[in-house]
Amino acid sequence: MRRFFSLILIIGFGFYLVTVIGRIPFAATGEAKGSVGVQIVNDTVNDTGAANAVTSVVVLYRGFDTLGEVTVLFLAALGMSLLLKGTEEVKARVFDESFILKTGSYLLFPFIVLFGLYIIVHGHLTPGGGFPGGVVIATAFFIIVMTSEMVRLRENLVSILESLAGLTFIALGIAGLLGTKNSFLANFMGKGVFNTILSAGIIPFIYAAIGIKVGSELTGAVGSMFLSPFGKQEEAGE
Amino acid sequence: MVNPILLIIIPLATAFFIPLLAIVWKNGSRYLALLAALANVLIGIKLLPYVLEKPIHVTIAGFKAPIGIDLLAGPLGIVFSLIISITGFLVLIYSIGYIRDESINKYYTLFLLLLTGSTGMVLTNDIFNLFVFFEILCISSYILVAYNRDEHGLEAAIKYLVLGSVGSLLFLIAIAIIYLKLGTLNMADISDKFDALGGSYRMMVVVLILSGLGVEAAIFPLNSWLPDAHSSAPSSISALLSGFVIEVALIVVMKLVYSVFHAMQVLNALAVVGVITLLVGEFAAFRQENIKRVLAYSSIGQVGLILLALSINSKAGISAAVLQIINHTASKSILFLVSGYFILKTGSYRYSDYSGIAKRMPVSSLLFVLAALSLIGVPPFLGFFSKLQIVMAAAARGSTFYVSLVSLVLLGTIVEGAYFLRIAQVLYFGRQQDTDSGWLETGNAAGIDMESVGNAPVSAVIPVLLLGIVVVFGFLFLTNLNGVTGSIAGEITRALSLASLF
Amino acid sequence: MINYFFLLLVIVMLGSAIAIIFIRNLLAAVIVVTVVSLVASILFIFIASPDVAITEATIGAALTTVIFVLALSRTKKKT
Amino acid sequence: MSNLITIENIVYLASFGLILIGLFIVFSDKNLVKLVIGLDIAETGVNILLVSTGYIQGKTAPIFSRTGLKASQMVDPVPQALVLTAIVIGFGVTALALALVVRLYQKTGTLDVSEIRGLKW
Repeated sequence: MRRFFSLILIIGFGFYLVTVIGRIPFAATGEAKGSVGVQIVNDTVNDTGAANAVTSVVVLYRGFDTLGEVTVLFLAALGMSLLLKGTEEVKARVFDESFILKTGSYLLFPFIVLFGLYIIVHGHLTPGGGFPGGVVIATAFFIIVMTSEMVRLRENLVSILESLAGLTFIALGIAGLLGTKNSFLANFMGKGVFNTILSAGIIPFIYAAIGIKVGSELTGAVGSMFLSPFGKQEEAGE
Repeated sequence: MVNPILLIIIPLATAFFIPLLAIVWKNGSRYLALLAALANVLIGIKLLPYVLEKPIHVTIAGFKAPIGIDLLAGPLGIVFSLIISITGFLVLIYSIGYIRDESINKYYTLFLLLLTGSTGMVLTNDIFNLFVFFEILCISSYILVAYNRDEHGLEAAIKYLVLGSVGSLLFLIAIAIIYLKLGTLNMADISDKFDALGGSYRMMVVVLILSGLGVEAAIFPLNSWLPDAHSSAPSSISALLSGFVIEVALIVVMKLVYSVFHAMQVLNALAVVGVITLLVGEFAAFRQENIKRVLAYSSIGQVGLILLALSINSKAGISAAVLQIINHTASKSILFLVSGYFILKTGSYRYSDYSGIAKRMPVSSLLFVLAALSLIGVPPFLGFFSKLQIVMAAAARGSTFYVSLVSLVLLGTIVEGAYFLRIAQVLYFGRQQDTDSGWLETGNAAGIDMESVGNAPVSAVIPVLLLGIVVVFGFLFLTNLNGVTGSIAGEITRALSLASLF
Repeated sequence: MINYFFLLLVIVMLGSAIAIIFIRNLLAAVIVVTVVSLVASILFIFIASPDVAITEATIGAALTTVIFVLALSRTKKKT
Repeated sequence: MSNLITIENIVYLASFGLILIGLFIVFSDKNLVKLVIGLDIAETGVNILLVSTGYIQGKTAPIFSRTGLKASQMVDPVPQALVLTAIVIGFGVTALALALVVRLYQKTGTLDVSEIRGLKW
């Protein structure tokens, strides 16, 4: 019964969506309406000095959204650790770790972190950047936590990193507010040589902060889903 | 002049800073959060005179309006961020004594992010940025609803989360249509180009945004989450959720409908929906026994009234609605904050268990009754004047449509009066033997020392008293208030345009 | 020609999404969601958005699956 | 027939299909985890729709690393930035929803919506 009504509701909604949006021919619009995107893609190299226009939009043109977005992740991680705290007694690992698995994960760890950092610092040159890079770094930690009993994530450490990265983001923004452009998040540094790592002013720095923040937030969020993520620290902490 | 962006940045940075502070000073977040809210109040007061003359337009990252994100701090933005930060500040004072469990740092972080999200929603002038702040607001309220981690709270939070997420999906679809057709996200720019859009697209955008934000604004068919969510959150949080979260969502929706989408054709439908919301809320409240559910349903009723007033399509109506929002914020916060201590002291949610509590908690009970009277609309409280203005604004339209809606509102008011007076009667004249049958001895989970049963602690009474002053003596400042609400009404009814920003 | 390949991908994606309605085993459903996300990330590459594709693949496909699987392992009946 | 199979139509098919299937799962399924899965699928659909708003046929990604590319050959970067935001927000909501579900499961021992009193909507 419930399925039947849902089906009717969904078909109705779908019909409405298709009849209205389905008529918009999108693949050739863009220029015709003089959208902000066209202006941005024309000006981005001059304005920001970043080779990747998506990055310049994410970090500068719409950097305020990105600040909100890392806040959402921050909230999710916080909420998860609040909700799941002390839910289950500390349990043994899901599987017994073998020597090879442990050593292998230790060997892999620095490379995965390095790869994550590479993705982050090249965010303004190539696809990628803070979000995927942060995920990669978080993954490195999960591999260690999953395979090795000795390593425990310290919840405090994760949240310190998270806070510091968030405050760095805001501090860079406020520096723009105090600078000559007098606008939050304005690019107050020089643009540098186009298409090199230290180009594009504050973009690499903000993206690094985003990367660290996203990485630590995801570590915290997924970590609190693990059976015994933070070990005994959890009972003592807070 | 202060940059209005600080209104968003200060609570956000404080929220990020709290985990660091917690390491060196465990309870420091209490006072830090208070400071942040106080700073917002001061900035808001300082900015108010400026924005009443001319809205402040702030660009972010130094890019001009349609390209980058911008904020528009008009009378609406600043007055609402003042409402948010003042309520937040007072509830933070209340929380000092009320929130005593071990995760207080998380509580204050979430609290500040709730303030950030709602302040951002009223200040931003970019529709996707609005979506981001909407998400911050929603997610922090989902978590706060489940803060007690009991079964009710978790159920309510899941229900709220599912409805809210579906709402934000619809909102995103609307943004996609807007960007697809207009190529811009700036509200003023959208407003300039919107009328050139085909009728079906316009209707769809308005419908999607109304139903997306309508979940948070508790408009009638979308408000089934509200009674559960508001009644299972900690009382201090219920005060915020009922006090300004719904109103912020509502006023932002109406701002979009009026000044960005110019969708006057939906206003009549919205007025009807408002009256239905009101009647549903008031009649459901009448049947409840749990005091927090009574208050939550009463909030639905009030939101219906505010929605009706906002849909009258005249400056007088909107101005009256804003006055009613101020009254509702103050009164409903008092009611929730006081009932929080009723519940804590008696360990019971049923208001019939509170018989004669007025002898034990005279100040709180008195303020509870005064706030209830103001919500009903008894003179000379603020609520009387706001309801009077709403009725007058509806009558001024002169059509039978509005007159009949207003008569239904009066019916709702009678019901409202009935259940509030019933509670007041229990508080003051409840049967004496109930006190002897030992309701005072019933335990409570919060670990309050039962020896100290008496009036609520000072930290709880001060904010309630301050809010009480607004409700009781608000009418003395009616002309000032009307000036402010009038300029908000002016801002909402005027169509935004990009040219006027520079 | 590329369009037909594209269409095939979308059919696979929608097919897996519809399959979720009927799958009772939650773990299987989660794996099928990963298929949806991965196909979506291939789609993103086709419509010239590598940034989104990378993010969708890492967050949408990988991390979401991890978190679903962990959640499922916490909601198993205690034996 | 073949003029129907354009990238445009296929993208619409994908996004509308996912949105509708996802919402159908949300409204009809009784299992809380599947409800969250439904939200996730619908979000993916909306993301595809949003990305497609910036797509212009025959143009490349807006990255200037390769020399010789001109701005006029590139697609609109703004929707891509929006979708990055939307994906991350979607992940946050999904993770939080799962945390709530896990916690509720530990309180009530069930994932079935109809067995949980307060969730019958």
